[in-house]
Amino acid sequence: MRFEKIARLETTSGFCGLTTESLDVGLIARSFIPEECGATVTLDGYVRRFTRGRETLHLVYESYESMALKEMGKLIDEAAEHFDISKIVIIHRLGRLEIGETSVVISVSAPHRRAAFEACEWLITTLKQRVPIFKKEVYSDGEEWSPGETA
Amino acid sequence: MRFEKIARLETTSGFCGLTTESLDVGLIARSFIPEECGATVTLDGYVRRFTRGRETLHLVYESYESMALKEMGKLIDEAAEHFDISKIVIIHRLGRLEIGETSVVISVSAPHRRAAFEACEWLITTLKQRVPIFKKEVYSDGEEWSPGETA
Amino acid sequence: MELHLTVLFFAAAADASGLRSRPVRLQKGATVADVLSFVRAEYPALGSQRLLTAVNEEYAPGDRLLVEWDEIALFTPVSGG
Amino acid sequence: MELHLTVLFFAAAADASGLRSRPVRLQKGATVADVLSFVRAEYPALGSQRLLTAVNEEYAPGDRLLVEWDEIALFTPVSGG
Repeated sequence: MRFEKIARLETTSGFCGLTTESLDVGLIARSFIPEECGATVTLDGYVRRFTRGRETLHLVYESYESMALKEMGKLIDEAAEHFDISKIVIIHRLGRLEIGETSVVISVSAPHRRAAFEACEWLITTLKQRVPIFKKEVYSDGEEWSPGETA
Repeated sequence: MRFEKIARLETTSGFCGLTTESLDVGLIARSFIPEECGATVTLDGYVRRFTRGRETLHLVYESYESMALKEMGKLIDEAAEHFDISKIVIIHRLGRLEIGETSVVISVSAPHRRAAFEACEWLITTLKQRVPIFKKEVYSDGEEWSPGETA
Repeated sequence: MELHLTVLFFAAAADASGLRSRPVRLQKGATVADVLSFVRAEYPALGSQRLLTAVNEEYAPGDRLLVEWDEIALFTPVSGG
Repeated sequence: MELHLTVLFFAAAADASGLRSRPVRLQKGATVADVLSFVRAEYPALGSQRLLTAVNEEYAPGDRLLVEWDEIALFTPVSGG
């Protein structure tokens, strides 16, 4: 993963990005090590082989990229307002992904771990509800756009 | 970080280890990508510059290693019993650590992210209460063994 | 007077319309709901599936009044993560 | 009859005793609490600090009865993470 291949948006509390390159969880998790912090909580979401009993061959993610970046930026700002955290990074992958490949990484650094856990979980839940990214599941017997998680 | 330099204990639900080498968060986070899982939550704990208003120069961790490995193994088994998770890795670093260096990584893979967040937070909280590892804070004006978190 | 609008389609909405984007002209005073009615009539394959709407990269409700050169995006519920 | 025991000291307890480990002989029937009394008497620098106790790598309470060759570990509250 090269950071220069990522469409990025910076905010005062971190940054978000979209890329078709494979994601490096460790690199993202360690983007920020603020001196006032002692913990970073990182969510690594990846492609599951089985969804609702069907076997996935691979996934394809597409996105309304300009709006998705703005929405991810808003999530960062809202999380920074609601939780006592220092920095947030959200990177989502686009294009074709194989089983086990990382689709999204959300990393939250905080002075105290409780806030990092809470913010990270809120961010992934809200990202799945709001950010215009779309997952197509390709099965052995067909393909379909995922219905997503209900809000 | 080389996995062969780690004193390890394997359990049916993952493994734990102690090492004096620097920890690679990404490598640990991706130790297991179970096919039934879609998410891994990883806690990266690192050395804060300021603790209770004093500036830390560096830390030294020591441990009752044989017992610490057993206790970490028990934490993994207990978490696997109480939470719907698939795999857990806990690696703690020992020896001298500089500001910003990772002291502990706890990584939990689960079919659903909720259980991964819960188990990861329970594991770090319980590790801090139970596992015989000891942190010495070295300040500019002296040093002291950390009192730890009260249970 | 007519408004010059652009409509963007994503994911299932793009598959159903066969398009990624197209220009649309509607009367001044048109709303997001009018765009939806227009595209549902033009592309019956969209069926009755629920569509989310955004104007100029921000979510917008059906009663949002459109102005010249607005860009309206249509997509089914999101499924990132 | 006397028991052959080994006592291990960690962290602040090691600093206070100046030792990492030492053999201790106590009468049969001795408990973890007896080991604590013994070392607190031998090493006044331990003061009144709270000490956790383990026998053979498992936490053990004060009334735990010791047997030949038991290894007793003493340490102040843990602070890993």
